[in-house]
Amino acid sequence: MSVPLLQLEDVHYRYPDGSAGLAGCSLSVSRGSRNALIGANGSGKTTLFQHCNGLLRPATGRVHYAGTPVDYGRAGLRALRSKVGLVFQNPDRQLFSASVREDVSFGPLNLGLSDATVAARVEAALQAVGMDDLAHKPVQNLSFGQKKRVCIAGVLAMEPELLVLDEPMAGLDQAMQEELLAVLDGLHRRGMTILLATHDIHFAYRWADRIHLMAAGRCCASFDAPALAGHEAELAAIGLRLPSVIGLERQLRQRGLLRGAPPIHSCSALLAQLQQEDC
Amino acid sequence: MSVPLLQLEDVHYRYPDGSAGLAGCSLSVSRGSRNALIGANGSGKTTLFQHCNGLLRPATGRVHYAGTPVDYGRAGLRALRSKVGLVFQNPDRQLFSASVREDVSFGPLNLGLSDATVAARVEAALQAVGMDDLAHKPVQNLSFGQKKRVCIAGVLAMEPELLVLDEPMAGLDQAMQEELLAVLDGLHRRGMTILLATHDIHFAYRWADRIHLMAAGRCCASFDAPALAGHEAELAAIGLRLPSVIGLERQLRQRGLLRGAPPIHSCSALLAQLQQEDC
Amino acid sequence: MHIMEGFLPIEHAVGWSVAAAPFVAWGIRSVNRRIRENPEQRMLLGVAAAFTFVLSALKLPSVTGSCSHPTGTGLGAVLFGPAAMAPIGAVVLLFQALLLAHGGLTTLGANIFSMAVVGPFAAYGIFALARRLKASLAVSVFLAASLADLLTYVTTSVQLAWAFPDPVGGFGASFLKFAGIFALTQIPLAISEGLLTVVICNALARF
Amino acid sequence: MLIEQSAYANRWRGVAPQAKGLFALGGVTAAFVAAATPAAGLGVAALLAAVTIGGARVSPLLYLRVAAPALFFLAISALSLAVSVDGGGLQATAAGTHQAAVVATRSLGALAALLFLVLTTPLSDLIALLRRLRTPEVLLDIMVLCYRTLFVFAAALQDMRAAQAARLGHLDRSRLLRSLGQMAAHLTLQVWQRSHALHLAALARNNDGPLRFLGSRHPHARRDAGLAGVAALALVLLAWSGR
Repeated sequence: MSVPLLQLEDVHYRYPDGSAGLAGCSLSVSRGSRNALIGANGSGKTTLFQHCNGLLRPATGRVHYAGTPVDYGRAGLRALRSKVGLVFQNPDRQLFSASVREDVSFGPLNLGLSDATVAARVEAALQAVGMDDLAHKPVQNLSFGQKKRVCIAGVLAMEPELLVLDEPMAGLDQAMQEELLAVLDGLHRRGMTILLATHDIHFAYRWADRIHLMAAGRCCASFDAPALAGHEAELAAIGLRLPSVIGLERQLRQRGLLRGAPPIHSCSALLAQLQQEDC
Repeated sequence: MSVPLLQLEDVHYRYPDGSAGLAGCSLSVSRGSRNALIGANGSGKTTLFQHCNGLLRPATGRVHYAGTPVDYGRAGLRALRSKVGLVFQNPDRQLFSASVREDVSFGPLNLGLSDATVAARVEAALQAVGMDDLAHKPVQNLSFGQKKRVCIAGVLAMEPELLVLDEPMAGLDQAMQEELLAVLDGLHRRGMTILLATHDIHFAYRWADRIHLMAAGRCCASFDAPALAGHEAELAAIGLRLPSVIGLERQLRQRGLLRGAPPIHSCSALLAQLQQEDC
Repeated sequence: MHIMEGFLPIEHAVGWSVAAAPFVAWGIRSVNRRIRENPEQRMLLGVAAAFTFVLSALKLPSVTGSCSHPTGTGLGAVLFGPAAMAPIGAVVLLFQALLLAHGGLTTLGANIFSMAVVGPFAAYGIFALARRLKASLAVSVFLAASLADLLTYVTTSVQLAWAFPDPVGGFGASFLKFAGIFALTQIPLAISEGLLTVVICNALARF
Repeated sequence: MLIEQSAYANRWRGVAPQAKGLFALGGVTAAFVAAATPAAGLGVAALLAAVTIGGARVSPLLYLRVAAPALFFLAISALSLAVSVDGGGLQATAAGTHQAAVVATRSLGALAALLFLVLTTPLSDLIALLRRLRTPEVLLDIMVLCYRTLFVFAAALQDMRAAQAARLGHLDRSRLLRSLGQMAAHLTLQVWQRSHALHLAALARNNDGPLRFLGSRHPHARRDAGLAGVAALALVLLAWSGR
C-alpha cells in the first residue's frame, strides 16, 4: 500500500480551558479517496480538522503529511496549509470581504502569487463551484448555499491536494445539497482527496469510499464504506443505527427480489433498482 | 369542521428593501395538529412565521387567530403573542441572558405575571424540555441542542396555544434530534398545536399530521401527511421527490410482501415491518 | 491601561468617581432618549458593549514586536457616538474588572474617566476637526483612534501623578515617570490601534 | 476565561451574592484601613486569599494566573513610586519607598477582595445584585446583553481567526493587521444584524420595555448575609487594630 496522504498517530490535544479535544486519535487518509468522518457534536471532529492543517498542534502524538512529519515552523505551516484546504462549517465566520472575487483571492494572495496567477486561480475556483456568474456580487446578498460554495472556492484557489470540509451539508436544503454534491464529485474526479465531517450516516454510506467513526476525541473505527453492514456494533456504540437501506436490501435479496446487482447505497437507489427489475 | 386556530388569507408582504416576502400566501392550521411547512431556503417560511404572531403585518390580506381577525393594536398584539409562541432558528440570536432560568423567565414576566407564578412556569417549562438538570449552567457552556431547548422553554413558559418553530432540527446531530422530537411529542400529547419549518421531506412525512408546501412566498399545497403520495407533482414543482419509502412500500405491497399494515412513514419502520412479518 | 484595584488613595478613588458620574449620567439620559425614539437601540447598546469588550481583548501586533490590546474607544465613539460610549464604556470597564480582574471597582471611576470619557470625546473631536480641515477619511480615522488612545494614557498618567506626586520633584516629575514607563507600551499600541481602525473603516466602507 | 470557570465551579457558588458582596466590601475597607502599616495590609491580603482558596476551594494555580496581570502592573507602578528622578539620576528615597509599600499592600488587599468576589460569584448573580442596588435600568440592560453576547462574539472571533489562519492570513505582521481589520469590520456589521434579531426575539416574547428577569433564589440569603456581615466587620476591626 502506498504512503497515506495524511496520517494522525495517537494524537492527544486538550484546550487551554481544560476541555478535552482529542484523546489518542489515529486516522489515515489515502490519496484520491473520499472520506466521511461521522460523529456526534462534541466528539472532536472540528478539533481533528484543525490538526489536519496545523492550526492546532498535538500535545503528544504525530501528524504526517505525505509521509513526512509536519514541521510547525513558519515555512512548514505555510506549505502544509497550502496543501490542506480547510472549509469551516459556518460561512458567515469565514467570509470577510465585500465581494465574492475579493474573498476568493484572500488565500492565493497570501501565498504570495503574482496578480495574474491569483486572478486565474480565482476564476478557476469560482468555475469549479459554479459561482462564476455571481462573482461580482456582494457576499451578503448570497444565499446560504452560495456562501458555502464561495467558502469552498476560497480554499480551492489555493490549489490544495486535500480538501477538508466540516459539515458541508448542514443547513442546506435538498437542491443546494445536490448542487454541492455535484461540486464535490467534480473535484474528486479531478483527483482531489476529500475528507468531510457529517452527522448523517445515510449520506456517508451513499457518498464515501471510506468511513471513519469518531467518539470522545478518538477515531474508533475506520473501514471501507461497502463494509458498513459489518460494523453495526461500532455504530451502535456511538448511538447510530445502520442505514435502513442495508437491512432492506438484505431482506429483499433473501426473498429473491433483487438479483446480482452490486451493493445499493440509498433507499432511492433501492427503489429504482426494484422498479427496473420489475419491468 | 371547526374554526382553524390560525388562518392566513391571501397575505402579501414586501420588505422595506424591496425584496419579496409573501405573495398571496394562505395557510390554515387546525387546533391540536402537527404541521410541517416545507420549502427551500428563501421561500418565505420565516416571513410567514413572523406574520403568525404579529411581528410583521400583512400589506394586504388577513390573518385570523381562533376565528377573529388579528388586532394590531398594542393590547391585541400582546394577546396574540402570548398565544402564539415563536422559536427562531438561531439560539444565539434569541437568548438574552446568560442564565438559563433568567432567560426562561423573560417571557412570562413580560406577561405581567406574579413572581411566584413565573417561577412555577419556569420550572414547568424547563422540565418539559428536559433542561431542569442543566438550568444551573450558563448558556455559553451549553451545547447547541441544549440552547435550542432553552429557547423552546422560554416560549413554553408563556403557555402558548400554538408553537411555531423555524427549522428546529437544523444543526442537530441524531441524538439531539431524537431528544427534541421527544420534547415535541410530549407537547403535542398535552394538546399543543405545532407548526414547524423544515427542509426535510422524510422528517415531515414521518412526523406531521399535515404538510404545507411553500415556494416563492406562497403556500402552494396543503394536505394530510398520509396523502403525500398523491402530491408528487406539487413536490416536483418545488424541486423535491417523494420520500423513497412511499415507492418502496408500494412495490412491496404489490408483491404481497406487506400485509394490512397502515401506511409506513420511514424506511426504518418499513424494515421493522418486513422483519416482523418475516417471523 | 487600567489602574488596578486599590491603587488609588480613597480621596482620589471617590473624586474620580464623582468626576465621571455626570458624564455617565448624561450618557444614560441621552441613550434613554434614543431608546424611546427607537426601542431597537436598547439591543444595539448591549451588543455594542459586547463588541467593544471583545475588540479590546484582541491581541494586536505592535510595532515593537510585542503584543497589546486596543482600547476600541476611538472606533466606538465614531460608530455609536461619544455620549453612548460613556455608559457602554462604563459597563465594559466594569466587566473587565469582574471577568478579567483587569482594573478594579474602587478605581472604576478613574478608569471610566480616562477611557470612557476622555478617549471617546477626544476621538470624536479630533475626527470632526480633521474632517473639517479636509483631511482624508483614513487620516482622520487614524488621528482620532491613535490620539484618543494616547490621550487616554496621558490622562491615566495624570491621575497617577496627581495621586502620587514625587517626594523630590512633585507632580511634574511623577507625571514624567509614569508617562515614561508606560510610553514604552502605549505609543506603539496607539499607532497599531490607529492603523487597525483605518483598516476596519476601509473594510466597512466597502460593504 | 478563568474567572468564569471558577465563579461557576467553586464551593460557594450558591451563597447569596449580597453576602459575598458584603464580605468583599469589608475586605476592601480593611485593605484601606490597614494600609498605613504594610504588615497589617499584607495580613489582610493573605487572609482574603486564604478564605478564597481555602473556603471557596478556588484552585491556587488558577488564583495566581488570574492575579498575574494585576501583579505585573503593581510591580511596575510600585517601582516607579519608589524611585525619584533627582538631577540626572534615579534614586530611591525613604519617602518614596514607604509610599510604594503602602500603595502595594493596599492594592494587594483590595485585589484579594475583588478576586474573592469574582472568583466565587457568577456575573449573572453580580448583575442581579446590582439590580437590587437600584442601578439604572439601561445600564442593567446593557450588562445583561453584553454578558450574553460577548461569548457569542468571542466564539465568532475564534472561528474567524482560525479560518483566516487556515488561508495563511496571519503569516506576517502586515497581513495579520489587515486580516484583523477585516475581521473586526465583519464583526462590526454583525452588531446591527444581531441587535435587530434580538429586538425581534424580544418583541416575540411580548417585551416592550426594559428587560426583566426573575433573580435566582437563595434560600439562606438572610443567614448568609448575616454571617458575611459579621465576618466583614471582624475583618475591618482586625485591620484597625493591626495598623
